Amino acid sequence: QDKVAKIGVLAPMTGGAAADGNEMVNGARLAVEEINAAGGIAGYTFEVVVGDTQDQAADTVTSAFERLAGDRDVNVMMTGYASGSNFEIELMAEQEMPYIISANAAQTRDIIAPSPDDFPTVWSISPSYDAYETAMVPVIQQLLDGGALELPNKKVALISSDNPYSKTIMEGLQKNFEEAGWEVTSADLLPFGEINDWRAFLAGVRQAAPSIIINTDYLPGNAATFMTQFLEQPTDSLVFIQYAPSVPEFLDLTKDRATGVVYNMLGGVLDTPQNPRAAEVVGKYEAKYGAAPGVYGPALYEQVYLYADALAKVGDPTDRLAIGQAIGETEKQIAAGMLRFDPETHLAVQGEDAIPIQFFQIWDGKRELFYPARYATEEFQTPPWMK
Amino acid sequence: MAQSTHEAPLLEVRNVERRFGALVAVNDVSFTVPAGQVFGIAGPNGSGKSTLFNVMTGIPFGPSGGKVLLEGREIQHLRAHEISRAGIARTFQKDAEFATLSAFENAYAGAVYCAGLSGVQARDEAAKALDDVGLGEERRDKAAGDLTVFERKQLMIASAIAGRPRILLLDEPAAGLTRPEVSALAELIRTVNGRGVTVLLIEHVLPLLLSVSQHLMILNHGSVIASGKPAEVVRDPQVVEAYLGKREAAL
Amino acid sequence: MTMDMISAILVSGLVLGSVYALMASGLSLVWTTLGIFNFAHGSLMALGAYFAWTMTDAAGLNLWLGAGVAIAVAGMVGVGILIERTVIRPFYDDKDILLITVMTTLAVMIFLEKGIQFMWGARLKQLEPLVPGQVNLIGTTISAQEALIIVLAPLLLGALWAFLRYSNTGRGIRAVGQNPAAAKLIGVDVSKLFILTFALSAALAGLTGILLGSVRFITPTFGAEPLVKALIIVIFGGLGSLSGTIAAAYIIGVVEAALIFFVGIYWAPSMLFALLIAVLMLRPQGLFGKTVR
Amino acid sequence: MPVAFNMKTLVVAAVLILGLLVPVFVEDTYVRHLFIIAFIYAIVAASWDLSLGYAGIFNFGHVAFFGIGVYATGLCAKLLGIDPWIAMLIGGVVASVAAAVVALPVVRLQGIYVVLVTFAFSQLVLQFVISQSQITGGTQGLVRVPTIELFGYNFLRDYKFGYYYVAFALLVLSTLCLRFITRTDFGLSIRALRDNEDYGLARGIPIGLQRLKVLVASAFFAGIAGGFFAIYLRVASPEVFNFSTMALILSMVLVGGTSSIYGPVIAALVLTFISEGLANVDGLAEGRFMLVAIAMVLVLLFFPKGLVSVFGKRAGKSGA
Amino acid sequence: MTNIQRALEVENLRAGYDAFDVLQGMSLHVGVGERVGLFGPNGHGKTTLLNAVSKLIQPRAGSVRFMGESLEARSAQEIVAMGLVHVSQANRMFPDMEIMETLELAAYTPRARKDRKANLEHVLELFPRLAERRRQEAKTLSGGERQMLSIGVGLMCAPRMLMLDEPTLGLSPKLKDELAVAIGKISADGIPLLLIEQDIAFVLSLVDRMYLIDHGEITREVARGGDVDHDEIMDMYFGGHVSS
Ligand SMILES: Nc1ncnc2c1ncn2[C@@H]1O[C@H](COP(=O)(O)OP(=O)(O)OP(=O)(O)O)[C@@H](O)[C@H]1O
Ligand SMILES: Nc1ncnc2c1ncn2[C@@H]1O[C@H](COP(=O)(O)OP(=O)(O)OP(=O)(O)O)[C@@H](O)[C@H]1O
Ligand SMILES: [Mg+2]
Ligand SMILES: [Mg+2]
Repeated sequence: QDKVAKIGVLAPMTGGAAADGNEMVNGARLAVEEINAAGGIAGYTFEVVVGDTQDQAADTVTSAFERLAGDRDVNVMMTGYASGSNFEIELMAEQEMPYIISANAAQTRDIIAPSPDDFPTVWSISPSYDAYETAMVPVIQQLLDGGALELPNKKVALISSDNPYSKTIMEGLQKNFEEAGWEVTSADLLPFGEINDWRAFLAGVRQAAPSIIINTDYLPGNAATFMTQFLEQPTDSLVFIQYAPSVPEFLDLTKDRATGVVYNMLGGVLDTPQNPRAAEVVGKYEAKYGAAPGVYGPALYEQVYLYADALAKVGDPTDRLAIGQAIGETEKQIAAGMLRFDPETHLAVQGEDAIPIQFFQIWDGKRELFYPARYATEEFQTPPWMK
Repeated sequence: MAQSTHEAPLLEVRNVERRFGALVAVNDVSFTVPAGQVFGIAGPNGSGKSTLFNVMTGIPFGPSGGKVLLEGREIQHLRAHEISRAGIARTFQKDAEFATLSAFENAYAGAVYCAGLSGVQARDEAAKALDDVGLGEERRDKAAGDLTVFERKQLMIASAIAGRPRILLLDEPAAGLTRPEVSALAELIRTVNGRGVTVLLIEHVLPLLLSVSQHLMILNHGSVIASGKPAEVVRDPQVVEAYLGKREAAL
Repeated sequence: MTMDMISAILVSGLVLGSVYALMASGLSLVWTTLGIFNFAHGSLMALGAYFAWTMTDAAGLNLWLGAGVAIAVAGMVGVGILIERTVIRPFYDDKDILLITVMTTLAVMIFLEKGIQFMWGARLKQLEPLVPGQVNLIGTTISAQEALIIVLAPLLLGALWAFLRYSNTGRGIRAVGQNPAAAKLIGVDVSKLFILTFALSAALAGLTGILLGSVRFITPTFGAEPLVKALIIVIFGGLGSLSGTIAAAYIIGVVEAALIFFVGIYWAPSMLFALLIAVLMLRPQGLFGKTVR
Repeated sequence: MPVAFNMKTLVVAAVLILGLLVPVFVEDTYVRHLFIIAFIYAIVAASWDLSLGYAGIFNFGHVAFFGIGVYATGLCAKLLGIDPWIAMLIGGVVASVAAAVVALPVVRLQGIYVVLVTFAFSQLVLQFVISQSQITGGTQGLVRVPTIELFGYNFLRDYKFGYYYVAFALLVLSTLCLRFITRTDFGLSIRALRDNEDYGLARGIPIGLQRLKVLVASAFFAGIAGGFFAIYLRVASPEVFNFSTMALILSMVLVGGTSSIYGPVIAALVLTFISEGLANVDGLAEGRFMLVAIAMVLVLLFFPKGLVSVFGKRAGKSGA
Repeated sequence: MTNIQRALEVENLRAGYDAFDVLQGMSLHVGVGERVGLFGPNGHGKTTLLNAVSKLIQPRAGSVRFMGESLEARSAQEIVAMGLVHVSQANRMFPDMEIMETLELAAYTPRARKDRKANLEHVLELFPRLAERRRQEAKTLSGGERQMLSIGVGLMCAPRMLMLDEPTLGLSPKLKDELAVAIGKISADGIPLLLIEQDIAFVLSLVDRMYLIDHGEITREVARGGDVDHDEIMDMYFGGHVSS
């Protein structure tokens, strides 16, 4: 029982993204403690070692990787995200290191899809982000058809910050809206980073009076500022914000100002009676750390369990290829839904029966899931600022 | 003494003017300096002497009007370092040296960038210049900033002559020196002049000014009020009134 | 251009300018007096905000907001003095003081930034606004807190300017910066003034943080962007002149707001920088700096 | 003097041999990696010392030259398919060209105003890189940059053995070049201008031209280092322009000791290893940066001329 | 009460820079109402003496008393406040400050502030050039003008004793004369004077007594009207090679 299998967690522990990093490590530690308390796996107890990716610069990520890789007992690595480009996937592949990653699915796919066999040990528990671009129009149409939502016109204003995630989504949305016969009144790009002044954009919005405003910038601080400034002189529009409202502090920061905001989530926690796993994970996390987790706590928690399952199957942590293969064969209900991997892209499979895209509306400080209907916890309501 | 026989005088300053806002620091000043002369300049404080040197060398600014001619060639439009290379080396009223460079390097810099020498030639020139001013071997590796007042004055002249200038502009070199040092400086200026370098000398220390100058020009409020043989100029009542005061005149 | 646009630009510009002016004047004060750039100034701003946050929020003492602010500012004075004592004072006589203190204040910046993260965590925080609600200013709606900044900044800066200009101590501060030895010889207590300016500057930074901490979100690196702007403003305004600094802050604030409006947020920073370079080409001594020599 | 000279040669030779032997004794990829990163930063820091320390130009855009090297090389190698070795060289040249552009305003400005322009320049470069995302990858960066190859040798093999020697060779070469530059007449003239510009003019030194040359020369080495950085890590991403990168390298220059070239090199090694060493200590996420910050202040308290003065008392005033 | 015959009393003062002592135990005194000169070659510690007395540098040993009071525990600014004013050599003043600002600021101590008006008039009368250029910044002044400002600043401090370090540096001959007259007047008002000067004629015209300094030590004391004239001093000091 003395054998140790170390789990390398790449996470930004310092710098701007440290809040995410802490959550990743917390999630991983939570799972490791549980597993160890239950006697470990295949004669191994787990231990988390952290590689600080700081500001995700290439050299610090590589240093963190090398440091972890240099430890003989580290035979798996996992992360929420380690770099903006996911370039470390190649380093992992060179060493046949099992690597479970969560965010930046588009980059993961771009690297892996051309030759998936070169990356037998790398797997992304996030599904393809395509649904972010395609699901929106049908969902809104459904709301309109069902009478839950009434909109004065078919105009939409888009805004994004200049990062691949937000920009790709915005461009995809623009295309889909236009194809569905909507008028896109603006599709502005802002620099990536802290934005303190949305007023110039909002001024334009007031002129065009679109019935939907979509902000794909994902930074919670920016989103909170956006809401505050929007509500200074609100227009009669549905407000959708990408990702940010899922981050715990968004609610603390905006309080009741967030009521009515809509967002969606792929690979987030699927917290619904049909998926009790989610409530369980979130509950454990809250119990231990005293705060609700965002995406990455549960993600890393599940990643550790994926590895544990694979190790239980293979028995030998140093047989990395076998471990990698075992992970790829996973089929399991996790906090985000039903996890299976697509062998072509090594991403989690997306869909209502797999990892679904979920639409939420914030109401009185709570996130209410209103789509897909089979998981819904609450009906969509007209936001308070709309007539 | 090297007497040049050029048609044009070595240096000619024609109607030079420099204004600072309403103040005319140098006002329509003209003079010529034949090669080989020691040309003294004096005048009350703030009469425009240093400014005159400034506009002649372009450091840090050129004239607002007028011309400066070196051997008949206009130079006032040249850039400052080009004027230096054309053969006008100046010193400054406030302490000036490359403080962290050694004394030798100070002189060497002059030899390289002013005279355009390099390698061994530049080293020889720098060494010779230091010999000429009498800065001892043992001081040459010291940082210039660590030298004594007089040594710094020696160095300042050495680095100028290492650049093989034709004209040397000295701005109050004797300020703060003791009498014996002043005499040594006078000797030094004569030696440099003896090698064919024309000298323009601004000075308030009269014994030095009078003992080395062959010509003396007095400025007051930016204008020339007297110019001529030193002995005559100092007797000019206007000069006595504006500049010398009674005691010096009596001496 | 409609009146609405002009008013929106002016109001945004005033908010930005006020924040910049508060930040930059603290930085300028230290530059004027000690001849150094305090790279920790931004972290001091963050620290002030976190102090206030602890006082009003976390301590749960239900303190009156103003008292919290006062205590936070007092804390900043202490921190300022501590920094001056430990990383500035030992290098007074060094002729490379400018470069050395670039290093030591950078070290303080790192120390504070990471220390803040250690103490308060990395998650975003926000202060309760000192004044709640919204205000309509010449046709543009902003939060009352921002209006407060617009009003408070000129008052504070005016007081600071008058203090430097007319009080004996204030004049002493300006003298010390230009020639400490000569200042001593007319009876100025140089050491005391160094501490005073550092404390004053830290307090200004802290206050900026507190004012801004309810408009923006507080993070350990919350002061980084304002610091960079302030640095630029101090240099651009002409070193060593507080009035130049303040004027430059407002000018840059309004220009930035206008740029955001006309070329968009995306290109506004680049345009601003390009503009700065262009102006410096024409006026190498800064916007209000007098010609050197 | 001959004794001192011999001593110095000995030390230099010893360091060289030691440097050559490292990979023989150190088989750990991680440690080798740290050496490589430290060497790269050492080149950037030492070349910065040329403009900042020797010439006294408050150049805050040096890291941008490094970043330009990273991107120029990355783009040439990946998009244009240029041989990575040559792409590295192109990185240096492009950085130099950029430096010449910056020099245009810089030569006209005095002292501290240079900070503004150089800093603004680096922000402009960053903005440019991010905005051209279809070419540069924007904030995400450029991945899968091709790496070097020499006579069929694959550098990805042998646990960075090959990379180590390339980095070491680059460091040795650049240090030699930089030391050489500082000892030439040109090196003398830039130190002279740092001491006193007006006096320099009076001795015929062209200020503008010398500053231009200094910036171009120092940018070249930073650009090459950037090129190797991109080739080695196989990524070009915009974090190289971050303030924290600048703070890190600047601290190497200043803690090492300006006007010495060796100082920044020593500091690059020391700081890299100390901060990574602390990364191995658990629970020191923020603590390690705080400790390093304290250590930097302590070094300056006891050795205001920088780490280099620990090793030799001629520190700070080198040259001929 | 200590002996108030003496305005300034320096005993066994040791001071210097870094590792070495420039002054190796210097003693001298200035009587109340007395004018004393200090003369010696460059770099032999005259300025260092004044710096140590005014606490620009910290003395290493010895004692200094001003008007009977020990200065040991006093800081530079307290010494100025007591009225012991040091006009330092080649002072660059406050480069970015205008002349009038500088002069007004110079009356910094409470005592000086009281006399600000009168002193200002006095200074402007002494140096009319300063009045002409009241708005000019110190850094653009000519060498001599800056020297005037430096002396003016000293006078604005309401001195009860003046220590002047080479005040004639860079002044024109005429201005030197005028300065001599002015200094004479100031000391005639009972303000004791310690004067460092290279222009021996200038010193001799002003002082009652003179110390000769050599390598940081007082080598001789000469009284005016005594049997020593200036050639003799030069001789004694520098050997016979003086020519000018
Ligand atoms: N940049 C400037 N701005 C305004 N006035 C200036 C400037 N430079 C010089 N002056 C003024 O111009 C006049 C001439 O100055 P300059 O330095 O030439 O005098 P000078 O004859 O050398 O005097 P000194 O013998 O005292 O050195 C002075 O009154 C000075 O104050
Ligand atoms: N700041 C300093 N640091 C180190 N040494 C100094 C410093 N100032 C002066 N010295 C040295 O102290 C010695 C005495 O200098 P001091 O200035 O007292 O001489 P002085 O008699 O006033 O000469 P001068 O006539 O040139 O003014 C000189 O050798 C000088 O080099
Ligand atoms: Mg002059
Ligand atoms: Mg002296």
